[in-house]
Amino acid sequence: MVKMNLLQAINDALISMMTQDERVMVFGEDVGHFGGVFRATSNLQEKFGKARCFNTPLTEQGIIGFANGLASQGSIPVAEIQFGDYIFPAFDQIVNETSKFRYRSGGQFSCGTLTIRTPYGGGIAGGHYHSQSPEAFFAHIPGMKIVIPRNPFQAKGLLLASIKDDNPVLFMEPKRLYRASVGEVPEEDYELPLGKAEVTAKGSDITLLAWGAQMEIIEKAAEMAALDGISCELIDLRSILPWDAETVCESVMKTGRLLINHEAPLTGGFASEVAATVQENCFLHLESPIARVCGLDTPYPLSHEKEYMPDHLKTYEAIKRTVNF
Amino acid sequence: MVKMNLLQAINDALISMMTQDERVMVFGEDVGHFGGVFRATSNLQEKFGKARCFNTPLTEQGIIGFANGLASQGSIPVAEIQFGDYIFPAFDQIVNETSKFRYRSGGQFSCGTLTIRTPYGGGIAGGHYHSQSPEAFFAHIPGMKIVIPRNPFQAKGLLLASIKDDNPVLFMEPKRLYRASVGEVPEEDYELPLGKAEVTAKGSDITLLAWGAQMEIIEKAAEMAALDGISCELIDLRSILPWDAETVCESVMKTGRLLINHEAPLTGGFASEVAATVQENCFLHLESPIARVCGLDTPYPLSHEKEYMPDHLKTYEAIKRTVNF
Amino acid sequence: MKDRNHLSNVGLSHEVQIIKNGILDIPMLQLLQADGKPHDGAVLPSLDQETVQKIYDTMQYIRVLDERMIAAQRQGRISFYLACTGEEASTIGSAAALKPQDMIMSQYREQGALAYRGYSTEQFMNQMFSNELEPNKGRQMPIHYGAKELNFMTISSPLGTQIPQASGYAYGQKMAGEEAITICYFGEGAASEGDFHAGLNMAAVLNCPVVFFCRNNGYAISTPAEEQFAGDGIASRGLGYGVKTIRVDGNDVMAVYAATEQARKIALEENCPVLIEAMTYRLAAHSTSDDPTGYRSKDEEEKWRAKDPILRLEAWMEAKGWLDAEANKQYVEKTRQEVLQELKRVEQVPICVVDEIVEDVYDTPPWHLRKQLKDLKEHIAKYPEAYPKTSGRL
Amino acid sequence: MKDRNHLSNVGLSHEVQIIKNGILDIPMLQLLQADGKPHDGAVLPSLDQETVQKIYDTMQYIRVLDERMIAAQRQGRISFYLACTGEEASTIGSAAALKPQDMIMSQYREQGALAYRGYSTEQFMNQMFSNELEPNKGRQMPIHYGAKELNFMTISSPLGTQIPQASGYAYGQKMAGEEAITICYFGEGAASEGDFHAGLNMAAVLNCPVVFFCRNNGYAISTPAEEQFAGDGIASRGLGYGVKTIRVDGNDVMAVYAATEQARKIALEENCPVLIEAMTYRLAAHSTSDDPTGYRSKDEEEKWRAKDPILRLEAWMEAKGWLDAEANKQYVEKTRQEVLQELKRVEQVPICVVDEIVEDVYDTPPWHLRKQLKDLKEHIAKYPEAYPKTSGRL
Ligand SMILES: Cc1ncc(C[n+]2csc(CCOP(=O)(O)OP(=O)(O)O)c2C)c(N)n1
Ligand SMILES: Cc1ncc(C[n+]2csc(CCOP(=O)(O)OP(=O)(O)O)c2C)c(N)n1
Ligand SMILES: [Mg+2]
Ligand SMILES: [Mg+2]
Repeated sequence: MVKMNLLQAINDALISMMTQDERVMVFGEDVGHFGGVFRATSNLQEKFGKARCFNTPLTEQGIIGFANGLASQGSIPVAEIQFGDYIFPAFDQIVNETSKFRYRSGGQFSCGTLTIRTPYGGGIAGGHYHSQSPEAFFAHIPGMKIVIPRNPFQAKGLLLASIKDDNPVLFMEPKRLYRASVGEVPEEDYELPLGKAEVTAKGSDITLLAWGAQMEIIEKAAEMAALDGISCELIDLRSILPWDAETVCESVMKTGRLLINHEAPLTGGFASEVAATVQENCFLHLESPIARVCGLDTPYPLSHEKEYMPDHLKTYEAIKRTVNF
Repeated sequence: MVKMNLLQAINDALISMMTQDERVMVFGEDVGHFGGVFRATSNLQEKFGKARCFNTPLTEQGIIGFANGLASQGSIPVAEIQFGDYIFPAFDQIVNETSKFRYRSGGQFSCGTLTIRTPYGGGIAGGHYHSQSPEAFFAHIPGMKIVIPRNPFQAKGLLLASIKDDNPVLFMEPKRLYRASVGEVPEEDYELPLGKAEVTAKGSDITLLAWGAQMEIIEKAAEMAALDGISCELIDLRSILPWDAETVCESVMKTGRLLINHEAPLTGGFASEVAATVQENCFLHLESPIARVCGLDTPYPLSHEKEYMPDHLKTYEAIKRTVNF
Repeated sequence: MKDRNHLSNVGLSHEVQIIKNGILDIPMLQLLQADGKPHDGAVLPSLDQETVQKIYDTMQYIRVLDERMIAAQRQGRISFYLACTGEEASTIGSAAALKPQDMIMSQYREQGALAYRGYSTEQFMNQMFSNELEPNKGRQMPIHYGAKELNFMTISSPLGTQIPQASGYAYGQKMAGEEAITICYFGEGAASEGDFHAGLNMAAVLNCPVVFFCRNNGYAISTPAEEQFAGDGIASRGLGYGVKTIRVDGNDVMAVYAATEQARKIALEENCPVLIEAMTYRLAAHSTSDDPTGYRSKDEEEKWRAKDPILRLEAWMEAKGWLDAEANKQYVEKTRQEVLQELKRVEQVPICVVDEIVEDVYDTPPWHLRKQLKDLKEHIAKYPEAYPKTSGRL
Repeated sequence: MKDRNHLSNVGLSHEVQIIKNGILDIPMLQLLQADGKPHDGAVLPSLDQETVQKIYDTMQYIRVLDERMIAAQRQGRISFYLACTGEEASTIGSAAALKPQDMIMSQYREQGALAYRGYSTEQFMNQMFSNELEPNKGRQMPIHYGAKELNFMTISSPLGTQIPQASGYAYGQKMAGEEAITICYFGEGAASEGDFHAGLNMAAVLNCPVVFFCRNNGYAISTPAEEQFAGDGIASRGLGYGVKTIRVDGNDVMAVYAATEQARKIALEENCPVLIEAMTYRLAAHSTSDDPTGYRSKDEEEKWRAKDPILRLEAWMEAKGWLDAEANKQYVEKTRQEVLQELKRVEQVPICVVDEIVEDVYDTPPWHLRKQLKDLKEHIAKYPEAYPKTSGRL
């Protein structure tokens, strides 16, 4: 075990994959010699050469288009989009190409080896364009997998699994945890399962569901609620697509209540999918409406960032409302 | 009143707007002399000149980028995207630009005058790329309005309202109704309200909610259910964003049951937002789980189109399941 | 760290001279004149008779296929078709200059290249009828061919997307040490997409062995080239990216072959992209959904019909003594019969069983797709007449 | 219907000659030599002393502002800043050649153009502190300026998006019959985006009076120009689109002014786009989040520091007898004081009241946003200490 922050855990996973398999290639804007604006790809070019870790021109649609071709050829591309906010120029390549490549060709060709890494999320004074949490846009795309780690240990295990998985994976990194989240990480390789949520704390009164950096928020809220005698069960969804409805529903059948927290705007956010599914599967077990504590339905505002965020206080209040319904 | 099909109603609305206000400009791929691949813009170039109705080069990101600039300047662009399936190259211009223009500038500049028209939906043997229903991707974008008409009368009134509305509107046209749906349309101008759903049939046992071409489907299913003595209330949502939760919830409080039907894949589709909101607002009134009858979580398959579609039979079965829960 | 100087090679001027159009007048390679005679001094590619015959036969084959399939669509037997009449020399001439291991990433009007690779009439018919014998499993519309064993990438409708993909594919071939390149076909309309820009620029910067082959056929559906771009075609853009570029007469199969052969060699040996702009004309309607009389004159079409690429090659073969008119006639007749027969036969082949609806979304169907399939099959079992194509084989 | 011939002007060649790099060696307009002396025969733009002084002062002003704001960021007083050191001649020289009614759509490193338009120190500070006096309402990060009354479009971070927008804006100006153009600034990095391709091509085809101004400053964050493109810079692309093009020395304010003046005239009179590529160097770090020592040498920076655009203009003014060194010193000192004072003062101005959080998403907040605001305000009232910036003014 080594102490690492989330960035180092990612760097470590990349080094491991590039060492194991020379078909792995890492590229994106500034990822080469510089190691990426967050330094997630530090030293890769030095270690593995410019042919396997390189800067691309500044074009996200090009990066993913190129990556799709490279994946369909049999290489293992790990493409970086510098900020989640800048993934949208590549949306067509992802919606219409990456995710449909295998289906439309009857399995003759696929982008299964592709992994797209991108930092996402707010809380860093980034305003509109360095704060977005776009996971829900991708959750409506059959064929994609979406994975979000909450800490360094999860990051390494999930990234290794994502790169090895034979499906295109969008790997979203909570950037406000990049340096803030530090933890013990095994030096050797290990994989954490895709599509599996993790119950991180047992409880009996209400289930709290989140992912990525918002796990800290629901933990804090759960601590506050505990002082009121409310026992929360905490779940890290980890995979947004396909998502682990079974684990979530099992928990809700036990607690009878569910609260979902995410940073992205409420309307059309992924919490709506979870709520829709859970109300269907757990209808007779629900003791109160499923609560969603999410970002406002506005662009991400800089000066009102604190007010915008679905923080622990808003979550705590919603827990009480739900439990006292 | 004149008998028109849906295309003619749209053409009629465009002619009216271009006649009234010379700032209105209509453009897109093949919309000029040719009048568009579906002929929705027939005769506009002849009537209003090439400067106000014109072909663009083949670039959706360019079309919407250009339209954003034109709107921010004060003109009234009505941009066509030839198929909803091809709107994704413009996704960045819509998510990050169109919808955030006003907010980020504190209201100094905006794309409020922009209307984007695009045909969408399946049932025409179009396979992956001429069948998609992408409304849910846009429903997660604060700042956009999304409007979908179900027939020629609705199309004219909603399109006129959309063009006149001072917010960017994505106007999605159910292309399998283009020629199939014929009805009486007033010759003079009229506007139907944005953001308002319409109860198209009263009923007491269950509320059926849909939009666009799927209205026909739920009507057919309701007829079948009526034979079983089930009384369905039918609602056309008409606006996906902002959506009329009040009308829907009122109906559900009365019927105690809700079924939502859309063509797009289930996961992350707009039905999930409706279900999440309704279970919250109508918790104590719900007598059975909210049902979603939607497309499968696959790309749109050509040869299995019939099997893929959320048709009247699947809807009818779900009505029975819900009522007999 | 080495010092960089992004001005190192720049010349100076001291007078405001805005460069107008015209410094780029890229000539067009033409080897055969309209009447099939080689230009004076023109060096033709060294093709043996067998290869020329194969090129010629493929051109004829495609002409027949196009005719028959348009007719089949009119009869309502298939839902859609898209012909390449007039452009046979571009796609077949270029495909002939490639090696079988080269990957072809095409737009949709390159059935000629596919046929040259050996795609059979049966395969064409399977695709057109979206049946269960089709390796792409009938999930896309007719004409969205794809054949892994022929190194022909499954076609995708969204225009331009294959262009940066081709750069990536070629990069992968290079990294894998293959003696192969990628060829990427697209229309002059598709070249307006942002993906074109990304794909060419990336290929140039990242040294990808890819040949970009633009069919400039004058139209994108109804939109004429003059409303598509204002510059000197597509070739002039290649130079802007630092991509080696050549413009050819797309109706001259010899010129197309020679240019592609050379382009392939450069791409492979120098690890770099090459852009070919083939000047041609879409004699066909855009597709069976289109009627060109709405946007262009018969006169214009006639002028181009006179430049028929098949006739030009025929004239050259004739002069060379390689034309066997009788054998050709028989070949065309035989092809016609074969297409009709296969059409009839393949029409009967069923589509895939419904289980396939959830396959290939992922490597294996996850829980939610398994559940959706289960529900669907139960539903079909309840209403077998409503889903006649699959209910018999649940 | 007129007949179209997309080959009408094409020349012929009969030999396979793939055009390699090099036919495009676009020269760079330079009027002042490095030492400030005009080149022999160079015709300088006819600028009066007052205008030159304004240009010079603005360059000094921006240099001071950049210095102070970087310091303020280091002190933790503002969260972010982005300097334009070394590029002042490009942005200020071009802005000076425009008319106030021309729309400026910039990338983010064009504070020089904004200052030339008359944006005050107070306005800069309001923006930097995202406060309630700022017309953009503090919703974006520092440096995302926007001032409607100055015809300066609010900046957006996603690169390249303003390029097709500028084409559209200019088209609207033309349709409205305005005597105005749009200028669109962007970096050589942003020119790799698909939006660049779309914007330039559309402007050319649709005859938009827009001047595209590319600051080729050698870097996009850490990525050097040589990893951004392989062609002859950005200018060579303009020619591919049929866009009138000129390359200028971006550190020579006279060349920039002359080129822009001419470009504006052409754009307006001929209703067409013009592309200017200004060759310069980003002496500054990319932003306060960046440290260039990781990707370039001090040596390289020094070479460019010697080409400081302010020094070049200063030398020319000196020779002309227009330089008042003492007055300049005072101006710089005064500016420094003013910036510090305003910084201190504006730091105290509060941010917008929380009600603004739901304004401007739509023209008026719909029901769901009104509800979200109501809930939010009730929540803040419950936990006022947790939201100190807004809780006092509910
Ligand atoms: C992204 C996208 N936009 C629009 C379309 C609709 N469309 C299909 S073909 C076509 C014209 C293509 O013209 P060109 O590239 O010149 O090829 P050609 O048909 O002439 O062979 C258009 C607009 C599409 N398939 N994809
Ligand atoms: C679409 C998009 N992708 C990535 C970024 C992140 N980013 C911000 S500035 C920058 C470099 C821009 O370089 P250039 O256009 O040359 O301008 P310069 O900074 O040199 O003035 C990058 C990659 C962004 N803002 N937008
Ligand atoms: Mg074409
Ligand atoms: Mg730059």
